[in-house]
Amino acid sequence: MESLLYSILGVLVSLILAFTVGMTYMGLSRKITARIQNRIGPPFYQNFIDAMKLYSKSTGIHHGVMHHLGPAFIMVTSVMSLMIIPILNDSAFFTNMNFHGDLIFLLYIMTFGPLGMALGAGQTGNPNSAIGVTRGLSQMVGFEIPWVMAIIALMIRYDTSSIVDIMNIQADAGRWIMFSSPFTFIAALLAMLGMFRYSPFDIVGAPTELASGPMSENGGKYLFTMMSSSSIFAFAKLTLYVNLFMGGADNLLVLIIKTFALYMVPLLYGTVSPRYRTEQAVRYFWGWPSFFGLLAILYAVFF
Amino acid sequence: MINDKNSQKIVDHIHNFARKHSLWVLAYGTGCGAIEIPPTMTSRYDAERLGVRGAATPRQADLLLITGYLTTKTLKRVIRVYEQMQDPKYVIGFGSCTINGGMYYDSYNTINALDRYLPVDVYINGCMPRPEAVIAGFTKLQELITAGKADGAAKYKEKLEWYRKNQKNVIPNWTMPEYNW
Amino acid sequence: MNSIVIIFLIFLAGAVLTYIGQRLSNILGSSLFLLTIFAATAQFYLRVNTGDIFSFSLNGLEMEWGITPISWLFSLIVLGLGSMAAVYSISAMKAKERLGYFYFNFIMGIFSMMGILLSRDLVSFFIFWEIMTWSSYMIVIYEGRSVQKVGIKYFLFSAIGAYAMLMAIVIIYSQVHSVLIEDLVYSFSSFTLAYKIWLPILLLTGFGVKAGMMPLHVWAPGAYSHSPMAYSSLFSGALSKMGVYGMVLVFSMLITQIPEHLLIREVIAWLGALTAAIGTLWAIAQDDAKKLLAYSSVAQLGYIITGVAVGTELAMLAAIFLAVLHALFKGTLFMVVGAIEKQTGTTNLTEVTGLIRKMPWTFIAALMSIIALAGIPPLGGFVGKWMLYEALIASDHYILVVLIFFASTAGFLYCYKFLFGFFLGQEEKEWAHVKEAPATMVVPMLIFSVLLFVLGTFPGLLLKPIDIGMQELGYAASEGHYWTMSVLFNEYGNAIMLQPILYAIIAIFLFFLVFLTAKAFKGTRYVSTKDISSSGEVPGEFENLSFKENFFQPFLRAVEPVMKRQIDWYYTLVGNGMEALFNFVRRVYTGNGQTYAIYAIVFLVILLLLKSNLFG
Amino acid sequence: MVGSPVLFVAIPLLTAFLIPLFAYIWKELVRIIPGIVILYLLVLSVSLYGQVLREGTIVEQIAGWAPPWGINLVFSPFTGLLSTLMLFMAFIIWMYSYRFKNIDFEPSKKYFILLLMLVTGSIGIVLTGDIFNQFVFIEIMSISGYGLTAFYVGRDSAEASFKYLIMGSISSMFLLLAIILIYSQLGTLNMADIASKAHLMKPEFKILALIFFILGLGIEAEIFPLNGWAPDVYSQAPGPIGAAFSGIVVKAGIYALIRVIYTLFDVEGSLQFLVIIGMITLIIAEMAAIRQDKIKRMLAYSSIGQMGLVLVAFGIGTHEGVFAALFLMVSHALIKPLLFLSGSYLVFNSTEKSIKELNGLGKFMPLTSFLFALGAIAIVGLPPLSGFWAKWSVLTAAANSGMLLVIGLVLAISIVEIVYYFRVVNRIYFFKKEESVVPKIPTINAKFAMVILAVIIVAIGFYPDLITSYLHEASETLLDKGNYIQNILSVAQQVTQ
Amino acid sequence: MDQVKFDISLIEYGFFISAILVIMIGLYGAMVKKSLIKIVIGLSILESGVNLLLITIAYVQGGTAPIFSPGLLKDMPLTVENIKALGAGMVDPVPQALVLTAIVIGFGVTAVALALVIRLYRHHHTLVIDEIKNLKW
Repeated sequence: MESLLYSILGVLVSLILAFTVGMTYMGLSRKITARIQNRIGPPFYQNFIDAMKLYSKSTGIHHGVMHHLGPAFIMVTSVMSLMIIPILNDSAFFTNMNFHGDLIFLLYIMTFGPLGMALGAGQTGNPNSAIGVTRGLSQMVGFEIPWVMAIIALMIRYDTSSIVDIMNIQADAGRWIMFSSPFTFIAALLAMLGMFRYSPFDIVGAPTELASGPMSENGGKYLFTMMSSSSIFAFAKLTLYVNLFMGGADNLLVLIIKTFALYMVPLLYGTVSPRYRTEQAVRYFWGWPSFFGLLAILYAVFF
Repeated sequence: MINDKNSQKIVDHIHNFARKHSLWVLAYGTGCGAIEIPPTMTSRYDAERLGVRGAATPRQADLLLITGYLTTKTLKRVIRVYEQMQDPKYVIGFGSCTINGGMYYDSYNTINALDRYLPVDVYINGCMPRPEAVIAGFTKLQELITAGKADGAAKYKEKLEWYRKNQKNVIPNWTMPEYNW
Repeated sequence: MNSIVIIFLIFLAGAVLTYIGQRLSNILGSSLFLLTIFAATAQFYLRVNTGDIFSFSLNGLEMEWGITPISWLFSLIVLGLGSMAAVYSISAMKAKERLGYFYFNFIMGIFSMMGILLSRDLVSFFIFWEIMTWSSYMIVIYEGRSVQKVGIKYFLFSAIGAYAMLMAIVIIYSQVHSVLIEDLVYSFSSFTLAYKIWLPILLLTGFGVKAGMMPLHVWAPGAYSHSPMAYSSLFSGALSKMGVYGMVLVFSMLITQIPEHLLIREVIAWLGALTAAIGTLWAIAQDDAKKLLAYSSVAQLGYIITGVAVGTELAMLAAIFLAVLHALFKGTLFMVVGAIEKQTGTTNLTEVTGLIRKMPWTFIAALMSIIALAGIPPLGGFVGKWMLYEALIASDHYILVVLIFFASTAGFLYCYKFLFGFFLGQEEKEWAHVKEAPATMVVPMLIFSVLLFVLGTFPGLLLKPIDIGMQELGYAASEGHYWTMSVLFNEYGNAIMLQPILYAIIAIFLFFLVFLTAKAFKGTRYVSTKDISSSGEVPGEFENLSFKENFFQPFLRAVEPVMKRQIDWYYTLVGNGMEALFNFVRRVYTGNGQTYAIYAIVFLVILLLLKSNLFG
Repeated sequence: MVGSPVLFVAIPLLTAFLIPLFAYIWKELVRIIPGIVILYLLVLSVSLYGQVLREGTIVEQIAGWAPPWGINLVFSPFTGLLSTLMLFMAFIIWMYSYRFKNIDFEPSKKYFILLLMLVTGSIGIVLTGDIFNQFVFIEIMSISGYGLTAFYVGRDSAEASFKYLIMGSISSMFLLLAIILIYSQLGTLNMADIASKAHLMKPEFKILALIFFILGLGIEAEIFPLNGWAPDVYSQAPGPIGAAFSGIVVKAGIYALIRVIYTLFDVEGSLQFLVIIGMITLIIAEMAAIRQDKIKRMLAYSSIGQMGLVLVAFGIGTHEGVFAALFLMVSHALIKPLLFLSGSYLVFNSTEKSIKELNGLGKFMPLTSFLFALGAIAIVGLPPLSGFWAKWSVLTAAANSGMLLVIGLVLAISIVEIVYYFRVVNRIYFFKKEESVVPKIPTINAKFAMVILAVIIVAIGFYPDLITSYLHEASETLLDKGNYIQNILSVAQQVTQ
Repeated sequence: MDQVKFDISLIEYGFFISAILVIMIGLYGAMVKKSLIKIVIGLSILESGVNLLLITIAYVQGGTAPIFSPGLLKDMPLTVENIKALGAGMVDPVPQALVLTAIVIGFGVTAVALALVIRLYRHHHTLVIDEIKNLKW
């Protein structure tokens, strides 16, 4: 009973942690972008204020049950991913529900969120939402290919489909997979660019063209839910990458440093990139990233 | 406890703080004032440091910027957009045109006083107001929000009939749905 | 009399009586129709036990009917889906013409499928196979003239498959001098190598046609989409599974005896995966819901074929599990389309829109089956797909995993298109009058939705009988062995119990559903879908704000090179070439009597010239 | 003994010439008498067949001359089967054409005379044991065939008939040449005698005779380059005569060819030749059939193709092969007439007889259309109808002889068959009726005739054992050449002793 | 009956050749001539040629008509050997019987053919066989 309570507490803490860190990263990203653009930019806690404000909106509208549930879907996805991804190496406190085979599970879970949200966006009846959704789903199909190739390469190479195992292997070898399987890492990293939907791949919610696409009908609390879930999800993804490729983290500080370093990749790549059209994005992912994925698989099979 | 008046006050205070520092702007480029928005937002003046940020749709926005003169034709859209925004919401009138018609005061199809049609919280004077003035306007609005005086939306609800009458006066073929807030 | 024979008699007599009854009165026909199917179902599950055998001799061939665990498993699909589809079709087909014809062929369809499952010998297998083909063909052409091309195409491909199968059966008969399947399996190892390779290929061609395997799938979209939806659910759900059933038999009984079996396995597995990928792409491009589902069926069967072909224990388990589930969710989806067609009169995704508030139950059924189709936990599709991935990775089919994963991710696109097209989006005035479908149509769909949920959370319920069936096929070991092979089950022990992980998922889901949003739901206000932010414009009542045309245009642009030509195109090319050739050949009959006389003399001359070659 | 095989030839021939006399008594007798005669013969044939199965082959000498000098009729399990089948078909055709087109007295007189002669000729071919006698019967059959083909004045029937006549004349020339060769070498015309002495012939003469036989009989049996007349005749003759051609005449032609190849000579390679030529016939006929736009021509080509398949089956040469061929013959003799009979009512009132005119008749002529569809399904070999079992036997026979290429080709051709038959059936049921077509409901006797055929087809389909034992018996008889010779020549010995 | 041995002399070759020539002429007529009437004539000639061939085969050099009259036997006893010996000197009767039958049949066929020609002419108003091709392919 005690351990159950303990683990529930751990889950709650990790949730809060993910929310906080995610939000901060988002805020920092705004700040960094602003600095790159020679602006002062908002304070790093700006996103908290925004979230607060959104939550404090006194009215709200919905276009039906699915619309109402859409943000909930994506929140569920984020939390589920977070639950499965181990946060620290061998931590008794963050006993996440990681289990043998969670990599495959994750592959699926991570695609579920966009679909759930797409359903919500669909019911709004706003054509912009639907267009955004189609773009989003198309891009998802694009970046899933290198991503899945990378994951499979990992599975072949280390003969496991458990994240914890992979972390342990890295700990045992004392060497990050990032270096021991460079192709895998490159493929996964390139796929991550799509996952974050930062700049070259941000046509999904093009603010002017599509009026922010899928979320164009969401205001107030819905937007709050989506914002927080995307922060949580971002943290979850970063943690996953750290676990898979950078040997995990022994304490929170290391984790934060590593994730932040990783986070800089899509962010910085985004700030200097123009925008791809959807088919260009899809083809991009099926080009070099998939090639690296293939290389990774071949490498894993033959070496 | 939540219903307690004092605690409500505290909550309001926090909320107002958040609202004040997070103004998501729906810049309705009705007139020439729209040209002043980009400099306001970009490097030189950088309104984002105040928490001001563009919003894509009225559903997400807190603040409606009426940038310049309003033709009767545009007015209809502006009203529509305003009504689609979620409470609490604010309106900033931009330039002389929104105050008294400005240089179009005798035009047959622009409106002269925006206040007759929408509850304006802050006017920014000038033709055109420079970005500094715009930022001053934002700051003024923030002050009003802190003080709890930016209650244009409440006023609009209260005096809806009066506003509607005025709106219908200038807009022929009134086909808008009823204001459902 | 043997209870298997009684079942067949019930079906046959029921089919004829229904046909006659329908001529007399509508109610009589419908009730006889239901009575037949339910009586036979009840008879089957109450009276027939695995191991019952009825043997007889016909035309000098020893034949045998009986039931094995694996066929019992597939009978669940046939009879379960069949009876539900029957209930559904009562309302769905109301006020249609030629109901007697429809009912007759419907019953014959179920009859023949049961026959296939109960056949223990190849000839009655083939006979029932052909009955299945023509009874389904009759329903495909139910709509009349507009579908006759589709019908011929379907029948043509079925015939190609069936004749490939017949050729194999004939060769087997000449080798074994018995048509019993067990004799074949027993003596297969003594065949020459050429036979050992060609016989499975011929058989697989036959089954592959029905299962919609890659180059032979071209009939499927047309046939699935043009038969009445009440039957399409059975068609795609159960009938195609007969192909899978045959493949399971071939792969588990024959291919295992071939030393070079790997290549066949690889080829078929690749074909299956390609089927899945290409089928998915074409499904995305469809604007008609029936076509979309039809291509989706092709794609889904691709997974199953891959699983069967890879043929490790886990893969087989996954494939059969997916087969059952596919029957459930695709059956439901076709029923959904049928309900929508009945209520709105069209199935075009670009026309119908915003039905979610008008047909909520249908929507729930559609949503559940789409979730299952897309393989999202906690519904059943996920379990199946997971096992498939695992099996593929475990058996070193890495590129196949990528391909299948691509198909299943891209599958989200058409899943979304389906849901969005019908249920979401603008609620147009045009469809304001639409009401929920009648209860007899909705209830079967909902039953299936519940079943999907149950099988997703209690996969052991289904895995256990599959396990028994597979042991019959020669797959080793106990359930524990299988289930620990799958990571889905090993950590959490007894698979019959609800999976803790799924528990957790559901719990979180409910948590967010109830605590986070229920309150908010009250706090927010419903506004119509016309009240959207569209640059301040007020959309008119009949103004179409739906985004429907070219739905996935960007994606389709990206995959354009792959989809440039349908395989149909090549078949048409071949077909036209053949017809031209035939047209040329028949000109030997010039119509001139003298020419014929000259032919006779020429023939004489040829015979005289070749006489030493031809005779003695 | 119930009756004598002679009656099969004598009675119909006699009746045929007496019909004009009967007409003086009562005009309706013209129609009734042939039926009674055929029915009588059918009963006789069945009872004789039963007897033959019990007691062995009956050899009937005509005019007391013993074989090999005299003409003899052989009623063996093989010939008995065929004659029963032919008489049954004749009866069905009589029943069908009893009131076909309400033909007047004068034409109907001719019609039934010719029909009876056709039947006489065909049965004679099957029963006779003398090659020249067979030639005569072939000519009787052909001449009545010319007449029946040209029966309708309005159509292009004369053209068809003339083509048939040209080919028929050439056929008779080759037959006579073959007979001459054999006679010049062996000095005998009795088949059994020829068979027993065939080894004495010079090989080159034997082969030449065989080739002449193949040419002469091939024209009747519709093998490939010699069958140009067949589609024309089938399509221009009255509907029931088309049925008679496919159900009776061709069977007789095939029988004659098979008799020559199996019994008369045992030339090495002739069976192989049968397979090759049968295959070519099958392929080319089905190729031609798929592009037809006249319904009867299509059926005709299909019939030719089926005959090719029969020859292939005979060419396999094993017991199974012969059995399969016989099964196919029986099955085809039941199905193709059904198609012709129902088809000719479907296009009853049209002048073009094109497939287009069948559009949408399913609603107006439900029974006829259904029977046509049933026939179509049966002939392409879909279970559970008789066609399937026939095809199955052919394929198994071929497989047992290792002829895998044959199996593949036959199955591939079956697909072509499916295409064109289903095109027609689809048109009947699912197209919109042409305005100009006036449907004609079949008379009750025609319906009855067709339904009988359909019932038999379905019955055999569900329970092929109904006929398989007879077919096995028959095929054994055909293959047992020594027994055949002995059966006939022993009669001669009895006489001389 | 034993195999009959023929002593083929030059004259018999002549018969054979002429018979075959007649057949060839008949075939030529039937196959090359375009007129229906000529075709029928050709067929008739063909018949005659075959009949001629048949008769030729039966011919025995110096043989008599195959009639057993009491005068032939004279004083010989009526035994099988004697009859055979007599028969060897006769022309073979069977082909003659066959030819008779064949002639009758040929007559019938020609009659039918001519009737058909009349029908064809009425229908098509021509006798050129190339133009009578309504039924083809």
